[in-house]
Amino acid sequence: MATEYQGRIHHLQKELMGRYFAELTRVAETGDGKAAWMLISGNPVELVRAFGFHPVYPEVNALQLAVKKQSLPMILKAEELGYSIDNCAYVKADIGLYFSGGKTSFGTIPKPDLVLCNYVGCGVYLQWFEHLKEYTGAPTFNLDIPTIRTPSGEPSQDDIRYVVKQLEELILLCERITGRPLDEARFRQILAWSKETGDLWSEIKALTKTVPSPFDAYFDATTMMGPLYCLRGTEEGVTFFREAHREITERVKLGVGPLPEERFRIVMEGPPPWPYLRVFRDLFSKWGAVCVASTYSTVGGLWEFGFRHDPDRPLESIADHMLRYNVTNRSFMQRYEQLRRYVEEWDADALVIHSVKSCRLFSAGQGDMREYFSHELGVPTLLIESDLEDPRYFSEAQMRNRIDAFFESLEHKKLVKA
Amino acid sequence: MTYVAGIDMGSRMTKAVILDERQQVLGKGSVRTRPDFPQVAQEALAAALAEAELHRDEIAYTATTGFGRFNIPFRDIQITDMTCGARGATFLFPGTTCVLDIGCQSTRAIRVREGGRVKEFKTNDKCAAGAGGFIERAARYLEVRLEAIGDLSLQADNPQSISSVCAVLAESEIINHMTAGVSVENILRGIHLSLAQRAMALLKRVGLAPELTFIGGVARQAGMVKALEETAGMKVNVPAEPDLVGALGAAVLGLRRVEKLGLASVAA
Amino acid sequence: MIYGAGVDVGSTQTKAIILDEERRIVGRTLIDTGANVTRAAERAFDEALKGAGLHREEIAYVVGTGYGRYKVAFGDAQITEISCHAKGASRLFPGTQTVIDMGGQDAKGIRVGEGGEVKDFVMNDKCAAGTGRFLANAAEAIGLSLDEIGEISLRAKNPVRLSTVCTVFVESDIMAYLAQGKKVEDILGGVHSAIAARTVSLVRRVGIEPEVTFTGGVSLNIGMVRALEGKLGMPLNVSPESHFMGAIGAALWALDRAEAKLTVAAPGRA
Amino acid sequence: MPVAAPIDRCRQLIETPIGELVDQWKLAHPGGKVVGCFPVYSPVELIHAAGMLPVGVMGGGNQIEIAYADSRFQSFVCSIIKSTMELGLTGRLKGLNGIILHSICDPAKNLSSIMRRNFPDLWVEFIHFPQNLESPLALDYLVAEYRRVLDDLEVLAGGPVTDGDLKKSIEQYNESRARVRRLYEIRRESPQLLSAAECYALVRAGTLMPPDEHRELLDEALDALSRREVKLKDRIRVVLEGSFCEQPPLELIQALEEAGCDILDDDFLLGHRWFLDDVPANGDPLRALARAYIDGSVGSAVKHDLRHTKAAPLLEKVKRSGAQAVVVLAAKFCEPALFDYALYRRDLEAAGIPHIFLEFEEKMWIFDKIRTEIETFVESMLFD
Repeated sequence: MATEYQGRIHHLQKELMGRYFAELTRVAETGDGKAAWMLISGNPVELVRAFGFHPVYPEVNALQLAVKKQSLPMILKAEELGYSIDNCAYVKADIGLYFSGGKTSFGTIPKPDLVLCNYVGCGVYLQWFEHLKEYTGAPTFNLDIPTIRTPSGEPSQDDIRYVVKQLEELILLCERITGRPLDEARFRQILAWSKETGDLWSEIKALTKTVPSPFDAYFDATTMMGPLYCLRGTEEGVTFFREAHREITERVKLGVGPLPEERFRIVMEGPPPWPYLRVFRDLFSKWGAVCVASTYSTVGGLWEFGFRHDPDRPLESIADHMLRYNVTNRSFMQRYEQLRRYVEEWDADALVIHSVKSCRLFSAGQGDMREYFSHELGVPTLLIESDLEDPRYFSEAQMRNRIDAFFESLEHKKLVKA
Repeated sequence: MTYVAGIDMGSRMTKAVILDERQQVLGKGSVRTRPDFPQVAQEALAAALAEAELHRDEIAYTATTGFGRFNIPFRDIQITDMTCGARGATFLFPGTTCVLDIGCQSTRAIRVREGGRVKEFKTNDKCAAGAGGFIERAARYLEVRLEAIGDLSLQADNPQSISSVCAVLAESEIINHMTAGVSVENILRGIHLSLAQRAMALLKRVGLAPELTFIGGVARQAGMVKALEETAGMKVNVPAEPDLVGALGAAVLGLRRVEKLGLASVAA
Repeated sequence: MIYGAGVDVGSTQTKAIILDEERRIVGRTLIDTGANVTRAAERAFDEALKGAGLHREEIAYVVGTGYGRYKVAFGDAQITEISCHAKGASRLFPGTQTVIDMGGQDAKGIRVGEGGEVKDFVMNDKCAAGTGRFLANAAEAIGLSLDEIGEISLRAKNPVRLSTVCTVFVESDIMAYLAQGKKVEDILGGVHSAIAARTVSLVRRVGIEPEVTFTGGVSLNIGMVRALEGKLGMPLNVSPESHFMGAIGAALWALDRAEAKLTVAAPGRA
Repeated sequence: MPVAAPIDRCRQLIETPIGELVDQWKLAHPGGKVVGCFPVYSPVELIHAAGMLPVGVMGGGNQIEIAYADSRFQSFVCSIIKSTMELGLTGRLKGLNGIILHSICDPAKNLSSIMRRNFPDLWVEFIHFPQNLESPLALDYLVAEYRRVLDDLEVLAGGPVTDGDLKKSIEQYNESRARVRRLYEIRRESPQLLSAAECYALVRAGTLMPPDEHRELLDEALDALSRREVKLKDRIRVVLEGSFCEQPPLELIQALEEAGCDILDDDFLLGHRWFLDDVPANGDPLRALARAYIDGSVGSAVKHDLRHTKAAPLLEKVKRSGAQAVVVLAAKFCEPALFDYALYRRDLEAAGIPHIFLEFEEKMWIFDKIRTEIETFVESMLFD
């Protein structure tokens, strides 16, 4: 088994996420503090933080359950309630967890004081939080973000106005729930922290253009995504990314990568199979394949393409983030474009599409994506299937067969070139 | 004396049961199902008649069930196998509230009301398939005789779970276990445990509560019964001949019709 | 004289092939894999050696392939059956540009270069897994043996339509058709054309260029050969050695490597 | 005149492949333009007002074989997405000048992008319906969205659309929908007069012709129905829910009825009869249409309205129709329908309404398993 990059960021991340869940547990047990349940993609965490809410991300909880191999019992619990084997397993794990009292080995999840459906293109999000509303009875707000739907790839003025006005409605709701007005100064400070986090994160993402890539933009990037969502808009969040930036710049200077040898540079599309992350990573490490860019690391936002939160345009910049600068609210074609840039600008040898059954927003149509990259662009492309949460969809033998065969052929292409 | 017959035409076997009006089982018959369904039904019935020492014309009423229930021309009525299974199970174990029926192809969980009527049921999704036929194929890979499966699985010391729900992928998982050198006993037990877990999921959907009665061909496998009792955490009723319960239920329901329609006198 | 060996450990059968440096087959075996995979690999190899009248020391390089390739403990390298079938096919049929491989577990479409290298490949998506198994289940449901259904399917006058290629579905679909009184040959005709249709649409993803060579255990099924040719509108290369293709390819790789002594890092060695 | 006549005409019509229908219509209407409407909801009034024919594009049914589309969409994506892609990839949508999809689910969203890439000559529109119906902002947003779509339609049609045009179309569709509502009343009051399968044919035909033609056709059918005499059968009375997008094969609807169900209400072809009442033709037409969606349209798993619980519209249907039970008939892999079943189940049990959950696929060919399940359900209710 290959041994990869285990740096300070990995330990720091464990520590920070540990503290994050400890804090949630405290809120759950003492009832001291308010919790806002939100979705990862294009979340307006800055706004709810300004009201002192503790952000809770059901996706992060589900992900943690999967990584710790605790997702299946929760999924089965949800299926008992009538959810289908074909429904998104993130949702099922989360709902199963809710009906199990929110208790996990990594902490207890507080019940929501606000259910905020920051709907950014994923239809499942809508139903997920509709159902949570009915189960929890908590005040619920459907923050409706019109999806990018015109070939221009741009939202209309009406879209922007619609979102900004809804954010104003949301502020009123938050004021009702917390009983205090929006603290403008605090809001600006939080946005400033988010802005700096954005600067650091996008610089870090750019460093993988160097050869060898200093870290794996799929597996190591997920390590940094926890702080990016759970701690964005806080001082310790900024500190983490300063630390990460320092460490990774150092690695670039030393010319070290995540593996002993970088033999293939790949671009990854799609979320990872959390229940089998270790096994999955080894299937690539074995071949010296390093991921230099991934779409999954941009589900929360596309800072690397220039977006920043702006203390001087608080609501407008949040609207911009939700409408324009996160993968899920963009069109499928914009994802092709993003991947094409990755392959070209990050100088990758191949594209690997990990198609997960649960998330159809990500995966439905990836066959066409494969068609486009392998036939129209001539990029070697591998499409493999499993799931991001449900351990019942991972077939290691099949996966290994496909991955080995793919790299065997890349290997051969290399030899011929040499 | 009035006699009724119940015939259950399943994908693998066709079974017949003969009942008299005192609800005594007089004869049983079982034949491998072939494409010539009417003939197969005749043979199963003939076997039961022979055991009961009766003639065809002494049968007042014939109720059929199973996937081939419409293919038995001499039937008086056809009833689905879930309705019959529930009735047959409660006939044998009056305390039954839940019935689990694992046949060759399908797994069904049934919640019954008093009198053995179906309250709610759930059949296994194709994507979560796995029933008798699946075990048989696995046995073939593992070079184990069907009759031996049940006891071998009891001897497992470290069962290897099968995580995949799709029967096809589960098969490649089994092959993987074989490749990894896992013992036959542990693989078989793993299969039984994973089937039991899937059955539990179905049972919970319809509301699991004691008593649970386990019918269908797979109930003959001791290892499967044990796996089920472990996962369910309760004792499970298992009939002596679990694969005849459907036919028995059909016969019992047939008898009800006879009484309702007052055919008894005619036949007597 | 240099010898190379290929051992293909499949889910049901294990095959071994030994080639001399002229790429002539000097030894071959086919045995049931059974429950102990490692032993199956050993046995197949030893029997092939016996057939060739050779000793292990005389074999310069051994390549293991198939699902159990990592169990070929005595192998010098493991290579997937995809690379091996490509290699074997273009050796037996030098004009090969496309390979269709149907085994027990997976169906594959492979685009092949002149040297028999893999240019692009696709494998069935999850819900069409187990092609060979699909046919086996169909045979079982009807009560026929796997090797007779191909012939019978050719007699189909009005092949039935199957709603799916899911291996689990097929059995109940077939029982339903039997219950409707459909003819066995028409049902089998439907089964074969359903798989053929699905496979052709799979192989299209890599682009179908003649010549097309059909490999793997299922290629011995004449009904499937005809069904595929019908959908493709072109003849298929099918070798009587088809089911040995993986082992032959593995042995060819073995010889290449033994000769070139270039040891491409292979899976399992990193 | 027997009721069979208009129904048979409808059956022939809906069994004709969509491509052929469009070509026939264009032959009969030189220079005419056709815009396809993918389920569920579609503002057909806008298309019709622009002088073009709106045509329901509802997948390939169980007639076409998927030979290309499964290379684009994986096996866990529902049938209608694949078959619609297949129709395009095999040139069977060539006759369409455009197609409109909307925010029902994630695969549909991706399909709109993928169609744009694969069919550059086809005008593909994606409507984002408002999801925050609690907010007064939703109305203004939807008016603006309809305006945006209408602007594009004007370009496609090659001419401006006046408020007058819109009002005329609204009135015509009001007329045809009023008669559809009448058909459903008949089924609720005396199901023996009109089977669900017959009703389905009559309604679906309306997705393939201009509203005035459909009105005439339904008048003919209603007139014949008024003189039809059929004996009431011993069946259970059910409401069917879950088939709002992908459509079950006609044979399946018949099988459900033969198995012993009188289907009093359903959500087939929802998008063509989505308005609970007439759309006011006075005042600003776009606003009227937008308001009709927000406040006056049938609820479904793909309409997200926090103003009521997810099961409320279904429970209302049961109450209104006096049904004994509910059949949830969801399309395989239809995420929205499969999700909401969990809440339907909870609330139906609370209300003591027996129900059964079944899955179908448009490409279904044999119905034995589903038949056995529905028979068992009927037996469990009849043998009491």
